[in-house]
Formats: sequence, structure tokens, C-alpha cells
Amino acid sequence: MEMDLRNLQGYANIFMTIFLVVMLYWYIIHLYRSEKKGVRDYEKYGNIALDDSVTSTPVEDKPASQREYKEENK
Amino acid sequence: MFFHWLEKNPFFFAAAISIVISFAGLIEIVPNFAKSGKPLVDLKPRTVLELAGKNVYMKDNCMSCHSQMIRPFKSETDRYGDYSLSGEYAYDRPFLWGSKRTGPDLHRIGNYRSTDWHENHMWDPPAIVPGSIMPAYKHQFTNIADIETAYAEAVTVKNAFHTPYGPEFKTTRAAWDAHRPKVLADAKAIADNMKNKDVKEAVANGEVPEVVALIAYLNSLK
Amino acid sequence: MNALMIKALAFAAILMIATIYVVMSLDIDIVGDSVNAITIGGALAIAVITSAVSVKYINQMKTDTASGELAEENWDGIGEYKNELPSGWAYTFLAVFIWSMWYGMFGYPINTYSQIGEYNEEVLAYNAKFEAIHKNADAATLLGMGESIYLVQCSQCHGNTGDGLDGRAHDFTSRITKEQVLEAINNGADSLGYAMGAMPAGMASGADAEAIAIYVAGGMKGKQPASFAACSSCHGVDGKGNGGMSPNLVAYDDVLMNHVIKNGKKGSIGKMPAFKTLITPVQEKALTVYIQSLSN
Amino acid sequence: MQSNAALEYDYSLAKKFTFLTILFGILGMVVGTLIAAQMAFPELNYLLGEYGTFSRLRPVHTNTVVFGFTVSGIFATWFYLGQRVLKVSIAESKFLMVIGNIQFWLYFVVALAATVSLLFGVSSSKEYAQYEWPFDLGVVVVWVLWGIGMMGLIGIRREKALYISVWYYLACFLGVAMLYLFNNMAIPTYFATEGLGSILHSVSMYSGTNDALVQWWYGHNAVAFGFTVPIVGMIYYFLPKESGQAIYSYKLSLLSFWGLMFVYLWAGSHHLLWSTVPDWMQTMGSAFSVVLILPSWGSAINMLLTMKGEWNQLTDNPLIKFMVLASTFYMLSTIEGPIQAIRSVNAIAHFTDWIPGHVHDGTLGWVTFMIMAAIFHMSPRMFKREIYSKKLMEAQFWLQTVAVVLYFTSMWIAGITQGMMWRAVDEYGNLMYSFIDTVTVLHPYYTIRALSGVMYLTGFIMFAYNIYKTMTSGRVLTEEPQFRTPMA
Repeated sequence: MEMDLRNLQGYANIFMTIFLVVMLYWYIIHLYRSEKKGVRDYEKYGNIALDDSVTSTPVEDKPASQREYKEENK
Repeated sequence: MFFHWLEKNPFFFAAAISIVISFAGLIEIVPNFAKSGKPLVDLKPRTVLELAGKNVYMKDNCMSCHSQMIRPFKSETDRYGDYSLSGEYAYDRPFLWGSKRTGPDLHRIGNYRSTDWHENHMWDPPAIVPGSIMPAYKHQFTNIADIETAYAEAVTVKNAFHTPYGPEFKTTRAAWDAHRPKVLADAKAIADNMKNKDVKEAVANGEVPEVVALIAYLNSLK
Repeated sequence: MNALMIKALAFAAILMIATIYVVMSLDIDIVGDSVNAITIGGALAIAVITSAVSVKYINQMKTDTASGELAEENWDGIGEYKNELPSGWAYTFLAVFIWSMWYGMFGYPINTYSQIGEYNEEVLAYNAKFEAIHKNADAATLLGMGESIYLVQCSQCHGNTGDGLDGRAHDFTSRITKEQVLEAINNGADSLGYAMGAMPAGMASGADAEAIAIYVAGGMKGKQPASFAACSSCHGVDGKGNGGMSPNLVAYDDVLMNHVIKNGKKGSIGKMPAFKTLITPVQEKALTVYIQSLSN
Repeated sequence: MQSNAALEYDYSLAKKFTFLTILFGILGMVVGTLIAAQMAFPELNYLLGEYGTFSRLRPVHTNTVVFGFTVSGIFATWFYLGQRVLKVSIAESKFLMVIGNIQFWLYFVVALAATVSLLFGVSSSKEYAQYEWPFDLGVVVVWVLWGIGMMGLIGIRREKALYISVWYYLACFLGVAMLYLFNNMAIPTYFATEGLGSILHSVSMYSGTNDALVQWWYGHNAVAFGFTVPIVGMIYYFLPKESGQAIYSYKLSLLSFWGLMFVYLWAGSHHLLWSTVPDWMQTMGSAFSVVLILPSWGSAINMLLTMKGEWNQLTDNPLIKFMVLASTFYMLSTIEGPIQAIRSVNAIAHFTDWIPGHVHDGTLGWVTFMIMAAIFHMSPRMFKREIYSKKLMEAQFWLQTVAVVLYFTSMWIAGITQGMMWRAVDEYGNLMYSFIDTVTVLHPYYTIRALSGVMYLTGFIMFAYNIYKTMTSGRVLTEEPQFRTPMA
């Protein structure tokens, strides 16, 4: 029984490693694909840090309707 | 699609992080819990005096410099004795393996050091081991160990984790008052092998100096 | 290779040379012990890889043209991306994943590897290696071996020279002190497990005890006091312990050493614990030779 | 959004936490330097009676720099950059301001009280989790408050996309919360009996090998989510912002992030190699530690490449220097750790000074450098004044760089030497060195380390002075600088 558990954990480990590799490289492919297809440009998010005044235009605007607070303090 | 969805929702994103980082604990730690916690067949839980000594060990944080983990290398078993076994630690809460050996390992110190050696050494380490950088712990000769807390600890682990303490270990103050003379007798047995006057006087007055409890603990490490 | 790279690698080299120099100066065998060898290899890898890779990228700060900024026209998502994923990074990532699988399946196979098994093999290999030396050890070898054991296992209490650290432990430069003899006479002795059994308290007293103590502590030279008769029945007329039946009062013989190491000892100074788990029979033999040499 | 015309970022909380960062930094480093000196000169153990021994002070040092200095730094930078990358002022929500202030004061009290408790020996003896249960509860409340504040700010954000730094701060919050809770599970003995003994004492829910596993799953990953993740989050904001260069590759930062999340947690058991935890688990800890090099280096390389072609910035902006060096030390410590986690190397490295050496590559070279750089960057914006002295900053940089190099080289040699001496056998096959031989031989390295501590501490005091002068007598700025931090 104990050996079973150890084996099981061992297999879980190997499975996890493979799973991690697949997920990670799938993610790489996903990132490049979305950029190629024009779904999303990841590199533009880098600009969030550069242009970060409170008044500057968001890279992706969150519509006011989605904002969870009411503009109360003017 | 899955990734897009994830990247857009802070809530699910947070959930994803949590799931990802809990994998390791779930696969590694949880399944072995019962097995790794199993005590050796003849393992006895520590006496109240030894527990009080363990608490002194923790209070003065001996594990800053001393390990209690003999690794299975010939060089270590030659120096410290048999390699450590999981079952030996089953009643240790917390584990005190340590992570740094500024001083030597102590897991089997009880096998090759004695009460009077510890007494001399705790008083002035470099006098016993020339070149030692260990500080003296003279305050342990006058500070009084908290044996009541140690008793409370024994009762707690008995009730919560079924650590095999005897039926006389109860949560009541009366039970503690009944057990106290036993602790003092253990302390006296240690103090009889010591020379320090303050220690002998305190023990005679029904108090247990920290160093006595600590030595009882160190002697129990075998 | 530019100046910065040379400097960084030189730093790595100096660090490694210093490390190896210090270790070698302590007589440690780096090549012979595979663990030591792998460690030095690992240290070298850390020093060299970190230096080389970080300098490679720092050099790009010097030489590359700035291409990091993102052009507005890229916002539609189709455009040129100058900043590709560093491919070396991506491939190395895959490589270490594969390595980790190897490590778990073949290096230290998850189902079969046991560190205790490895320990047992280590001990066997050790025994094979040193058996020869231990078997044919001559007196000089035993003496040297004994000294090294003494310094590692005994000197913490008995002092580096064997003088007992000012009365805190037994003094090996003589066999026994007057106080120790008196302690045994007055309180008896029963900690060494000799065949003869326990020594009762009060075999002699007063001036008699004093005379015995002076005589024994003096190495049993000169005229034997009459009261020593109380001792000789067990320890022998010559005090040498009746052929191993009781402790030898004159010298550290094999039997005495064996009993002390196996049982520990309790006397006027305090209690010495047993060392049976730490000192092997071969080591005991060597230690005896060395301790005998201290009192001669 | 007309109503936002007069809106400004509110730096009051960032300022408060900045003060604490500096305060705890000085405290933690003074104690650290003292205990380093004690290893070389044991007489220094007797300065404060029983409260001055190495063993009592070591947890005071570690906990003050972890839960005092670093956590303050994380909070300070979060309350600064969190607003900026989410493009929302925390002052827009009174609720968040109140929560933030409660968090600040509670944190201050808990951190101080917990430090004092350790000085008195009230300790649960689990490394980096020594606080006893009442202080643990305090820490949890502070952490929850931070979480509420963070989620709240994210909730009211104007920028829909979460910048990579926010990912890292979120991970920091979640990771530490999970680890801290599980590892500190304990039963107070006072309440489990009829009020017997000390009210502060507790026993761990786990015992022996299990306790060790949970503890190092925590211990290792407290480093991950306290010293790596939020600091990476910082550099992803401050380096691009200071240099005016967008991150080299945003995609690489995403990959590194998920890589780190996946792999880091598995590596904890490398602290328990050759111990009594199951063999396969140790092996896995080793293997994943090595895999971990790559996601770590991904971030570091990303940072270095962000500065490509920008050599001029590196030479004349000391702030950039701090961050580039921090990245380099991050690389050093994230390859050193994995290599020390290889079974054979660990047989030598474990229990020796090579490990504190490795830790301090990360903490002195990476964490502290980055936090100081962040504060240098934030100060002119928070106090609306120029940095008081660029020269002082340069001097500090070089002093501290030399200090870190001395620290890690001396401990590197000391650790390898000691580890090999423990194993060494003589020509007869017996142990060559008694334990004390392996201690006395380290004296010169301990001395060098103490010296490096004094140098680093001096540098940190120069830093504190520079910030103080910036606040009080730096040249007043009329508008917030866009990129490069102005300095006199």
C-alpha cells in the first residue's frame, strides 16, 4: 500500500512536469498566435508603466459602467 | 481563449494563481502526512521537564546554530552517531532540525555528553572547547523554567494529537499540582550531578532553573 | 571578448582559485571525493555562467541600438516585433525540463532510489578502502590514528593535550589522582561493568585510605602500604587488575579502555558518557595506544 | 472624465510605509551587522545581557528585515505604483484610504511588538515564522487589510489591463496568505487547558517530518512570494519608468510569471535534502529547483535587455545602476540556489555559511538594492523635491556593491571549506577535523563578513540621510518628473 502511494506520487510528479511543459509552451504559442492574428498586442501593455499619470488615457479603458464605484468625491 | 479570459478577469486570475501554487503542497505534502508522522515503536514522549527544556532551547533559539538532523553520510554518523529516522521526531512539535551548523549537531548529544559537561559548557563554552564562539548562557542558571507551560503543552498534545501521555495528564490545575512533584524530582536528579550553588538552591526551593530543564532535554536527545 | 567580459571571468577565476587554494591547504581531497568534485564543479558553473551571461546582456547595453520602444502603429497588433523572446532562454528552459525528468527517472529514480541504500554502499566502499591499513597497522600507524581519533572525539572534554582541562575531565598524563582513588574508596565504584562486579564503599578509611591513595596516585612506586591488601584481592598485588578482571590502576590497558568506552564512567569529576556508538573496535585499539602514550 | 481634472495620486500611504521601510531597514541591518560581528568576535554577545546573544538576536534580525523592512517596502511601493498602473487615485475612495491607514498603524504596532517578543524569547522556533500565535493573528489581519485594499483599488481602476507588476503583487498577496496560514497553524496551550502556563505559548499542528515539510514549503516560498515576486513586480515598473524604455518583452514577463508560479512551490523540499523526508520528494525538490533558474532568469534578462543600447543611462544615472546591479545579483542568487539544491552539492553546502552567503546575494544585492532604488525614484514624486545628492548616491552604490561582493565571496569560501572539512578523512580513514577546527578556521571569513556588514549598513545610513535631506532640503520641483529622477 505504501509503495503504491509513493508510485502514485511519483507518477503525479512526472505527469505534472509534462503538463507544465505543455502548458507553458502552449502559452508561448498562444501569445505569439494572438499577436499574429491581431487579437491582442501584448507589448502595448508595457506602456502602462511609461504613461501612468492619473489623467492619461488608459491602454485599455475600463468603461465607467464597469467601474464598481460611483464618482462621489469631486 | 482560455488564456484571454484569464488575463482579463482579476478575480479568476487570482483564483488561477491560487490553484497553481497549491498543486505542490497537495501532491507533495498531503499524501505522506499519515506515514511521515508515525512514531518509532518504542518512542516515548518527552517528560514535562524535558519539554520545559525544549522550550528553553526554543526561547534561546539554539537552532540558530545547532541542527538536530544527522544525515546518512559516513562522515556524519562517525561524528554524531546513527543517522536520524523520521519516526524519532514523531512527537516533536515543532521540529527542531535547524538549518545551520555554526555548532555541531545535537540530535544524539545525550549519548556522548553528560550533565556536568553541559553545566560547565553553558557557563563558559570557550573554557571547555578552546576556540568556541558560542556565547555563555549564564542567565539560564538563574532564570526559572516555565514547567507549568510545559505541562500544559503535554496535556494539549495528548488531547489533540493522542501523544501517549499517561492518564494523570489532565487539563485541570489540580492534575498539574499533583504532577509537579514528579517534575521537581526529575530536576533534582539532574541538579545532583551539578555543582552550581544557585541551581542547587533553587531546586531545593522547588524551582527549576532553565539550565536544569535544558540539560534534561539535551540528555534525552539520543 | 571585450574588457568587461574578461574582468568578469577573471573575477570568477580568482574566486574559484581562492576557494580551491583554501580547501587544498587543509589537505582535503577534491578529486577523490565525488561529492567534493561535483561541488567544485557546481561552484564553477555558478561563477562562470552568471558572469558570462550577465556581461553578455550588459554588453548589449553598450553595443546594441535602442529598439525597445514600441511604435504606435503596432497597436493594431500586426506589425514587426523587434524584441523576440530570447531563444536561448526558451530552449534552455525546455532543456532543463528534460533534464529534470531525467533526474527523477534515471539520476535518482523515483521508485527505486534510497539514500539509506546509498549510505550503506558508501560504508561498504569505505570499509574496503581502509581495511588494509587497519589490519596491518604497526605501532606508529596506530599512534597516529589514535591521535586523530582523540582530537575529534575526546579533546572536547579532555583537552587537546589530554590534561583534562584543569580538572574538568580525567587527566591522561597520569593514571589516576589521589582524589579519584579516595572517591572510589569512600563511595565505591560501579560503572565500568567489570567481571569482578561493583567495588563496595569503605574498603579502607582514614589514614589507611590516605596512604593507599598516595601510593596508587604515585604510580605504585616505592613501599606498598600494608592497607593496600584491601585492594589487592581484586586489583592484584601489582594493581594491574588481575588479568582484566578489574580495572588496572597502573596503566591504561586494553580492557580498561574497552570498558570505559562501552560503559562510560562516573567518578569524582563527573560522568563520562559511553562512546560505543561513535568509536569502532579498530579505533578503540588505536585510541588505547595513543592514550597510553600520553602517560609515558 | 471631466471630474478628474484636479485629481492627483495620493502618496500619503506610500510615504508612511517608506518611513517604516527606512526605520526597519536600519534596525534590521544594525542587528544583522552586530550578529555578523559576534561570529568573529564572540565578546560582542555580552552587550545586552541575555538579550544580546547571537541566538536571541538572529531571529530579531531575520524577522525585522523580512516582516519589517521588506514588507514595508512592498506596501510602500504598492501604494505608489498600484495607483499609477491602475490609473486611479486611492483618494478616490474614502473606504480604501481608511483601510490603508488602519493597515498602516496596525502593521506598525504588530511588527514592533512581534520584534520585541522575539527579543524576550517568545518564539515558535520555525524559521521566518517565529512569531507566536497572537502576533501571527496580527499579521494575518494586516495582510487581509492589504488584500482588501488591493482588490478594492483593482476594482475601481480606470486601466482595464492589469500591468505585470500588479500580477506579481497579487501573487505575493495570495502566496504569502496561503503559506503563512498553513505553516503557523498551532494550538495555544493556555486555552487547551484550564488556563495553565503562559498565554503566549502554542504547539504546532504538525510534528517532526511533517512539520519540517510544511515549514520549508513555507520557508522557501516565503522567499518566493516575499523576496522574489514583489521585487520583480517593483523592477517591472521602476526600471521602465526610470529609464523611459518599455519592457523589452512583455510576453517574456508573462511567461516568467507563470513559470515562476508553477515551479517555485515544488522546490521547497530542497531545504530538506538528505533528511528524513521521502527520497523522491527530495529528488523532486532538486529537479524543480534547477528548472526554476529559467523563469527567474527570464525576468532578469528581460530587465537587462530593457536597457539595451542605453549605456549612457547606465553610466550617468546611479538609479539605473542600482537596478541593473540588482538584476545581476538576482541572476547570481537564482542560479546559486538551484545548484546548491543538487543533491551532491547540497551534501557540502547544507548547514554551512555558503547558504547565508547565498541568501544575502538575494537580500542585500537584489531585494534591498531594488527597494532603495524604488524609494529613490518615488521620493522626488512624493515629496516634490529633487534628490538631495547624486554624489552621495554614487558613493553609496559603490560602498554597498563592494560590501555584497565581500559578503558572498567570504561566505562562499567559508561554506565550501567547512562543508569539505566536515567530510574529510585522514590517511587512516578517520575524521580529519574535530568540529571546533572547522569553526576556528572560519575566523578570517567571519571578520570579512562583519566588515562587509558595517560597509553595507553605512551605505544604508547614507541612503536614509539622502532621503531625509531630500524631504527637508531638496530643491523644490514644480511638476512631477516624467521619467528620469532629478537629482542634485
